[in-house]
Amino acid sequence: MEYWTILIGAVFVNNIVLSQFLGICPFLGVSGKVSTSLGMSGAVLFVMTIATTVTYLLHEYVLVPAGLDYLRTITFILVIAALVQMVEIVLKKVSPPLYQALGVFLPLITTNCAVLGVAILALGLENASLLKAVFFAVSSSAGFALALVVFASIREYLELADLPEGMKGVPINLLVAGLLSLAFLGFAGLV
Amino acid sequence: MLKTFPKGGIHPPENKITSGRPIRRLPAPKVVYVPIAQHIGIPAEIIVDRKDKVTVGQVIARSGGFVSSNIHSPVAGTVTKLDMVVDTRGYKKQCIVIRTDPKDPANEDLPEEMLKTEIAMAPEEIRQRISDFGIVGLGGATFPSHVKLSVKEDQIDCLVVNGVECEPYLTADHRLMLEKSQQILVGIRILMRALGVTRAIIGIENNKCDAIDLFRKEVAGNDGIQIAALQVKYPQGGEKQLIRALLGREVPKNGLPMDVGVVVHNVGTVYAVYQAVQHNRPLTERVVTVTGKSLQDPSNFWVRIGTPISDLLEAVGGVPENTRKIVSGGPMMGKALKSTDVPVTKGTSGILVIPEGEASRGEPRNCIRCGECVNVCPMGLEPHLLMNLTEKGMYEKAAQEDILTCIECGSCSYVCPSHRPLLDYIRFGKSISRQLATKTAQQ
Amino acid sequence: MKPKRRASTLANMVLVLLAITLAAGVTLGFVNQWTLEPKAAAQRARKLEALSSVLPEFNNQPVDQVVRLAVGRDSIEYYPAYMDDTFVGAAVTGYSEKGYSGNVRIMVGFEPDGTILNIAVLEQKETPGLGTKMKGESFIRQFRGQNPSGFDLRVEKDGGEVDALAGATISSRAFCEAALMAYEAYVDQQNAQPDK
Amino acid sequence: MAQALKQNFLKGIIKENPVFVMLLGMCPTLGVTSSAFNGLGMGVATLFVLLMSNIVVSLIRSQIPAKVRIPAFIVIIASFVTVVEMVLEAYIPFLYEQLGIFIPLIVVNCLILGRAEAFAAKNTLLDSAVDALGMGVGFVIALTALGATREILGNGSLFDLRFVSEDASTFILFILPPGAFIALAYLAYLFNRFTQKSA
Amino acid sequence: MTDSILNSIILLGALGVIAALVLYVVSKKFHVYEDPLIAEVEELLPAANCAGCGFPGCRAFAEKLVATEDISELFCPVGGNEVMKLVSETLGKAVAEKDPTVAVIRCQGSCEVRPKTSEYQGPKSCAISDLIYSGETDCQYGCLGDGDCVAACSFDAMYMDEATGLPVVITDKCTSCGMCVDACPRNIIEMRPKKKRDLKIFVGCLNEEKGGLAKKACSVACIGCSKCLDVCPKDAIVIENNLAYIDPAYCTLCRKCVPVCPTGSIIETNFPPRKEKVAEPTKAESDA
Amino acid sequence: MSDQPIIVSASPHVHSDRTSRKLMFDVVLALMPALLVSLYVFGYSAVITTVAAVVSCLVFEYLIQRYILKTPVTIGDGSALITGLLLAFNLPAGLPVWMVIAGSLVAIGIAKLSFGGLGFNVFNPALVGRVFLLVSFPVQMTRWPTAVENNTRLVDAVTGATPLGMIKEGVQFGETMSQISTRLPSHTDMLLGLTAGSLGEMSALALILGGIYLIARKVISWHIPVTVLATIALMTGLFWWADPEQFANPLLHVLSGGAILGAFYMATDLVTSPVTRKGMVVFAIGVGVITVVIRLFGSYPEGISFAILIMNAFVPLINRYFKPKRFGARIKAKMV
Amino acid sequence: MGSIPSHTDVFVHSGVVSRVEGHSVTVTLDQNVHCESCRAKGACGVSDGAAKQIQIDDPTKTYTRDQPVRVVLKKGLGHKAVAWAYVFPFLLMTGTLILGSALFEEWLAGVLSLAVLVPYFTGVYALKGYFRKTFKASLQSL
Ligand SMILES: Cc1cc2nc3c(=O)[nH]c(=O)nc-3n(C[C@H](O)[C@H](O)[C@H](O)COP(=O)(O)O)c2cc1C
Ligand SMILES: Cc1cc2nc3c(=O)[nH]c(=O)nc-3n(C[C@H](O)[C@H](O)[C@H](O)COP(=O)(O)O)c2cc1C
Ligand SMILES: Cc1cc2nc3c(=O)[nH]c(=O)nc-3n(C[C@H](O)[C@H](O)[C@H](O)COP(=O)(O)O)c2cc1C
Ligand SMILES: Cc1cc2nc3c(=O)[nH]c(=O)nc-3n(C[C@H](O)[C@H](O)[C@H](O)CO)c2cc1C
Ligand code: SF4
Ligand code: SF4
Ligand code: SF4
Ligand code: SF4
Ligand code: FES
Repeated sequence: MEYWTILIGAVFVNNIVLSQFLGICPFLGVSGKVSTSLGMSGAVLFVMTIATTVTYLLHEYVLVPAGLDYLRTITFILVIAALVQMVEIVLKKVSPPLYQALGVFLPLITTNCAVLGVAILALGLENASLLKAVFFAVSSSAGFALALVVFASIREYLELADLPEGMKGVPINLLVAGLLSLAFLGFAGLV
Repeated sequence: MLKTFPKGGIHPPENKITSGRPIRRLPAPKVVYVPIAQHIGIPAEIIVDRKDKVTVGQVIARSGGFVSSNIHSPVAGTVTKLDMVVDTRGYKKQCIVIRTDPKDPANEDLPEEMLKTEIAMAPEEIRQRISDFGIVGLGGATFPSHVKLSVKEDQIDCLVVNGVECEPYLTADHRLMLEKSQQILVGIRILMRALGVTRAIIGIENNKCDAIDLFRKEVAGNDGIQIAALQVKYPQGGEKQLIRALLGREVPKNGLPMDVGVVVHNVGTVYAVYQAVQHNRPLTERVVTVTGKSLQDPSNFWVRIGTPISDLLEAVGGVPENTRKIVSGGPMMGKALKSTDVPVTKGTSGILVIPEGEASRGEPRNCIRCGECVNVCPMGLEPHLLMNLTEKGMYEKAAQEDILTCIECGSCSYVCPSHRPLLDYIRFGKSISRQLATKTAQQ
Repeated sequence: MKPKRRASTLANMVLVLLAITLAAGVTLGFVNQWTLEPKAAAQRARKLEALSSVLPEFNNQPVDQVVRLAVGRDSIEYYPAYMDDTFVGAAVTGYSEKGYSGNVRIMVGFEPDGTILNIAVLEQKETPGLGTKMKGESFIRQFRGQNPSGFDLRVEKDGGEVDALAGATISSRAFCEAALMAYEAYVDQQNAQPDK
Repeated sequence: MAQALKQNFLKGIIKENPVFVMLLGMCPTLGVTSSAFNGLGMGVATLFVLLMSNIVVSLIRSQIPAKVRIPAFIVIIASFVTVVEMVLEAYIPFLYEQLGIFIPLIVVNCLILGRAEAFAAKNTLLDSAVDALGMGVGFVIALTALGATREILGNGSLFDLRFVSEDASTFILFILPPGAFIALAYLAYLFNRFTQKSA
Repeated sequence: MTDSILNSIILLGALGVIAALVLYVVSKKFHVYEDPLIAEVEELLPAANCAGCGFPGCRAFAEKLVATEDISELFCPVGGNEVMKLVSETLGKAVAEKDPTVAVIRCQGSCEVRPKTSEYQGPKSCAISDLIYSGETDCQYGCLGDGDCVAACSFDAMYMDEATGLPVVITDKCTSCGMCVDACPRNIIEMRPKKKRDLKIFVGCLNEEKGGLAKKACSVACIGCSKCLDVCPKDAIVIENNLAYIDPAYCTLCRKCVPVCPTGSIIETNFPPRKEKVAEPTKAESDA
Repeated sequence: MSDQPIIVSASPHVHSDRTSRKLMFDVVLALMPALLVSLYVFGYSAVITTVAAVVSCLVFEYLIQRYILKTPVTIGDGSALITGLLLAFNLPAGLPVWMVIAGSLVAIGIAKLSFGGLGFNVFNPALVGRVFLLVSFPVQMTRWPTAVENNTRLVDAVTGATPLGMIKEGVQFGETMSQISTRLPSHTDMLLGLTAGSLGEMSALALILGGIYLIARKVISWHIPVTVLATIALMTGLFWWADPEQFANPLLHVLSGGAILGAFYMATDLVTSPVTRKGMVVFAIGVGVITVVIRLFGSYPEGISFAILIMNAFVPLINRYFKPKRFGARIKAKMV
Repeated sequence: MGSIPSHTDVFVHSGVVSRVEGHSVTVTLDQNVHCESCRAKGACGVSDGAAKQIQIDDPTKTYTRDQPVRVVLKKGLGHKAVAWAYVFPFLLMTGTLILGSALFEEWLAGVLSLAVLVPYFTGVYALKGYFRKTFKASLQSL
């Protein structure tokens, strides 16, 4: 039940993009193509999971015992940045064709604040455990994916609309995000 | 249940006001203007010169290649000029101008020949004859007919004869079927022999019951020729829809009827084949419906190719005062003319005169995504999307959405409650997509 | 024009990065030391501020005399206040898990006879504009001067006397539950130490 | 020279405004601006980190081998963020609580804002300081404007000064998440219209 | 107490060393070579991304410039000679100098001189109406007036003149990118050398019909009468398909042809007003 | 020939006599029975709310198009009229007029014209307006005047709870359905529209009548309304079957709240619903499921507005994956 | 008419040839193809590997350094690549974590779930041949 709450919460009620405001830059910035956003979602899923696992372990078994809570931000961001690079290196070393296919398909995965944010939020869960933290990361990326894909499809659709001058680009994207977020308020109270 | 194709289609008011009018003959016009590009494919090459004397049926322009066709003089007379004449789009195109010799008896109407049912020619000869005698599809596309007959053995198992005439107003095929039913049946047998098939189906819409009954009576179950009555639905006459309706076969995307073992010919074409094979008459005339609610005397005519449309309009009592639009062809697929100085060509099936009140298009408004266009598109396309993509210059995407499979039936523009000029844009998008496709093919 | 940059040799890279991280480590370590005090002080100050807003004037150190009581899944705090050694009242915290979103935690100041002096909201995550109005004067006002022994600390909908916040009955209910918890704890505390 | 500096400063405010034009640092922009004060606080915190780290990077830029620029930059920014975090907790605890998770996220934000600097690291101390100042001020202005808009519409107040009664109905939506997006959408729209006209 | 400081130093130091090591390995394995010249050249280009150079954008053009040895065929119409000179300096490769050009509209068929003979109902797009038919007038060569060229110009250098129904080029804004030339389905727009003071003389007509027909469709049509050809001292004029064309390569802007045209088909731009009737030959020459 | 120049245009040269304007006015006509019921039930306050919504929608459309966007004014096409009517239908009668106007501004200005006007909006304008008001003014938006008794008074009618509101509250208090149902109005009352609720959602009967008219006129197809209601009935039926003391019966769910109004008039908005029949069914199932989830487990007693808005967001995705079958797309045609 | 060579079922990414060794061409990808709508593309990206390099074998044509090219990849392959690179290892990780949490202490389970990636990627390495065959990209010169 607790896990159910985390899942519904992260995907619908407190969607990390639409109501927690994490990862807005890729959400607004990545091109509005449904297939690309699906691919992005897969990548984010992996990166968030691995990042949360590592940072959680680091926090629980190194920082806290050593009384170094306050180094959370600096260590997390370093670890996350290094991890993202490591994943790339490993992929490139292990299978160049795979790496090459990804390179053509996906925009660069950059460490965005969603990864850091989720890693930090995962520490604050009630009765936190590693499993729960990872589950939270998975749920969050599912929420991210949902928002990203729906949003990408709307943007693809809006490419065909006669938007008013000045609404094009940033404003309409934000407006769609806002109305999406408004619609998602309907899920309030589910958890 | 009458047969029909399953998805899409519309039923506009039929307005077949001339269906009871027998086909009349017009006297040979004083001058004919014979364009050299009357068919799809390579234009023919002129082989006469100024001042040459020509007679009816003489080749005056020779086929320019395989997908091309001979052109024969429709009258006896003198070539006065090799000039330009406006085509249906209003662009000047090369034509041969022939002044009719009023004294030449060949210009008088030939007596009706006796029906000749014996077929003497071998398949190969038939094909050659059809090619030599300038026969192209009279159903609208003017595709050289011999090309369609050049098929591999056993590739085709059925000949479909298109007597649907689904366009509102037009009655040329209908009248032809009533008046020349036996000749058409012979023509069908000729084509069956040329194709080596034992089965043929004539598809006729149910609003031409008299023609259906007549054929049924005359076929009397022999020869492997079937008559199929079809539900009245536009564009039933489109060959892909017709094949689907009659045989349940679906011509694959980007494919041809022969991919599903079928060849489709219009009844007019079949009659022309009969004339060519049995009576040595090349294609120099055709049936044209001159119609319109405002006309005094709308009629069907046997018209010589090259006759100016103005002559035809004269023959029905002149163009009424309130005319705002003149269409060559039917209201759904015809071309609006800028002037009546356009000659009748092999592809002219009708002339439609539209009065003031009905001539203007509605003001286009925003698409409300009602999906009507999607519902009626017989090709399963999304016209509103195709138009939008074209409007925004996203041609690649449009090609991905199969814009090239649109048969330009116009059903979408017909139903759109917002009066969107869907087909205008789709046509444009198709032309660009085709250019893009050839460009990538070249790479 | 362009300044010459150190080459990216392994030694250089390790050394420079090490230097930077060391510097960062030292700085952060020191800043942490330096802010430990103020951080604690800030927390204390906040508590004191809450205390003085709900209590009559006092001159003892209630924070040092705090009594922690385990109630439900969490604990609450009892801060006695004295003016020159006379008991002038106590501030008791109360919480409820039934808030619209998350816990509601309040601090109730009681006069010795149990009359509510004032209430301060310590923690709430209610919806801005709805539940958050529990911090507002017009809501708190109705509790002042009421003694829960004669004032039904339940919202009207549940048969009590508290006029719920419009559109936020749930928050109001949670608030009342927390207030009641505080009152009961106060009464218990008084009974346990009748001298005070 | 002075002219160039001024230009450099102004571009961060208008032409390359990080929020309205560059769409950077959207998370804090949307997340913490439910009131003008929060927006201002976040803006200033970011400005401080950006300015300080740009100065430090610019000072030691010639000492950093190219390959470790990024980690070095991360460490420097993260250190300043941590300082801000601790100082806020100690001295403005109220703001610390309001900004919550978005304080550590300043790292990511500044990393992006300061990327040009990190990447090229070719500017002098003064230039990069001015650049950071411009960007930072642009960020402060945007956040404060957004916070103010949302607070006025959603709460009927500005910097906690109420101008409608506590019980009056205000457009609560604007202090809820959707309101953040919607308000920013229209601010960006106005910004577009305004800059397009003047251009 | 100081433990904490010590710990933090150790932890961060360790992280720093690890990061440095990782990055060292990365830098060995991931060496990226990009010619810095590309970026430099890109800086020089106008960043209009108009594709006037024949490449998808300025970046692609820069790549091409750096990659190819002989760049004398390549030209950025927007930046013109100035930019190409800078590029040449940067790359040390020779560039060809080109006369700056500007778009001209070779049609004068305003509503007044070219009567409408039909009314078009359909999308306001030259490309589409061209596909459907030959235009609202009897001239099948002239401007359709739906403004595709104006829409194609990304520099706001064109507008539709309400009175004439024809597009107008604002010479000063025109960057000679050639987008309008591509957009016009009737090939009415030509890029002509800008010359000094933007002096130009050209035939404002494309009608290839015989004189009478052309004149009937449009009173300022070129009727192919050869009068201009006869007076041109430099043989700059050719007549083909009943239509005159003035080759800018030979034209010396002497203006002799202009007054002899019986239909007024030849357009001169930016010349000072002519003296009454026949101008003195000396005057005309000094203009050249 | 006429003295005006001859007209040239591409084919086709004939057109059906359906126009989008006629479509819109059919919808207005279909809404009339329900409006009449509401006028009877709520009296003056319904008149005020309806007029305020309709007039302000039209005025905002006019002002924004004329002065801000500087595009042709399209208030004559009837769509803003529908938006106004449906917005009013979704508000409690007697909502303060300034709130109605604010809702109209949001509906027309934000949800419709910001996207480029008729046909381009992703979300249903009337519902965006309604939800905006609901979230902003939860108190006023849930103050339902009770029916009939008060229909001649101008202000401050006595308020009562909607059937769904009673259930939600009851369940929160831990009551069982049999306890709650004593307070609920009868099904007949709901059918006729004699309960508390939004202005236009009152009479299921009148709404269905109009809906049938729309289907008969082919303005909408039956797929969306039938699927939405069937999904609601099925899902609530399942829960009810599992525990009738905890969950209300499906008939009640279908008849109460905005289910019928939403299913027939709002989920069917041509612009914001899928284009193909298959897509419509998927969309409608989504609307039904989300509605039930919100009603049974969320904090709002009624969820169809949110459900429709959420599914609106999925429409581009649905249109993308549920395309009509292309003619000849089957790989190899079968031989007969 | 025939079928149209569909140029739309592919992803196209532009780049520059940065090295040529025999038939093996190394292409440095422009980073912003998918970020075209992002205003911050110039400033984006934390990792230093902003310019991705990929190797492609193309025996048919010759390329020169700094030549702008387009890399073309069949569309379905993108998702397949994502699955192999991210989704499968993710599933493996979470699977191990869940299993590990039931059996061992938390930290051990965590470390195990990270460690399991080593054999996974070794496996991927072993499947080199398969990947080479599957993920074929091709080059187009501009
Ligand atoms: C390039 C080309 C080749 C064709 N080849 C054949 C063919 O081999 N057999 C055939 O039956 N029809 C062939 N057709 C004719 C078409 O099937 C069709 O009959 C013609 O385009 C006119 O059809 P419509 O009047 O329905 O538009 C060909 C058409 C084209 C354009
Ligand atoms: C929309 C549409 C409608 C058509 N309607 C008819 C028709 O009613 N009668 C007809 O003979 N051909 C019609 N055609 C042409 C047929 O598709 C086909 O080209 C013709 O029957 C082939 O015969 P032909 O080559 O002898 O002309 C139509 C084509 C299209 C695209
Ligand atoms: C987005 C949202 C936020 C809400 N926030 C609160 C809240 O903070 N406090 C609260 O008591 N009720 C809140 N509610 C309302 C409750 O769900 C419930 O409807 C309300 O408390 C009923 O109280 P009433 O009888 O006073 O209207 C919220 C509802 C929604 C949809
Ligand atoms: C069947 C039908 C239903 C409609 N439903 C709505 C609706 O729910 N809300 C609304 O604002 N407009 C509605 N409209 C009007 C119009 O489609 C709407 O204003 C557009 O969404 C605006 O672009 C409807 C129109 C029709 C024809
Ligand atoms: S898209 Fe083409 S095939 Fe479909 S209805 Fe329109 S014209 Fe006919
Ligand atoms: S029929 Fe017209 S209004 Fe309806 S979807 Fe098609 S284009 Fe749009
Ligand atoms: S007028 Fe033509 S050539 Fe000149 S800038 Fe505009 S599009 Fe380019
Ligand atoms: S010049 Fe060409 S593109 Fe421009 S309006 Fe005339 S026809 Fe159209
Ligand atoms: S600030 Fe950019 S992703 Fe959050």
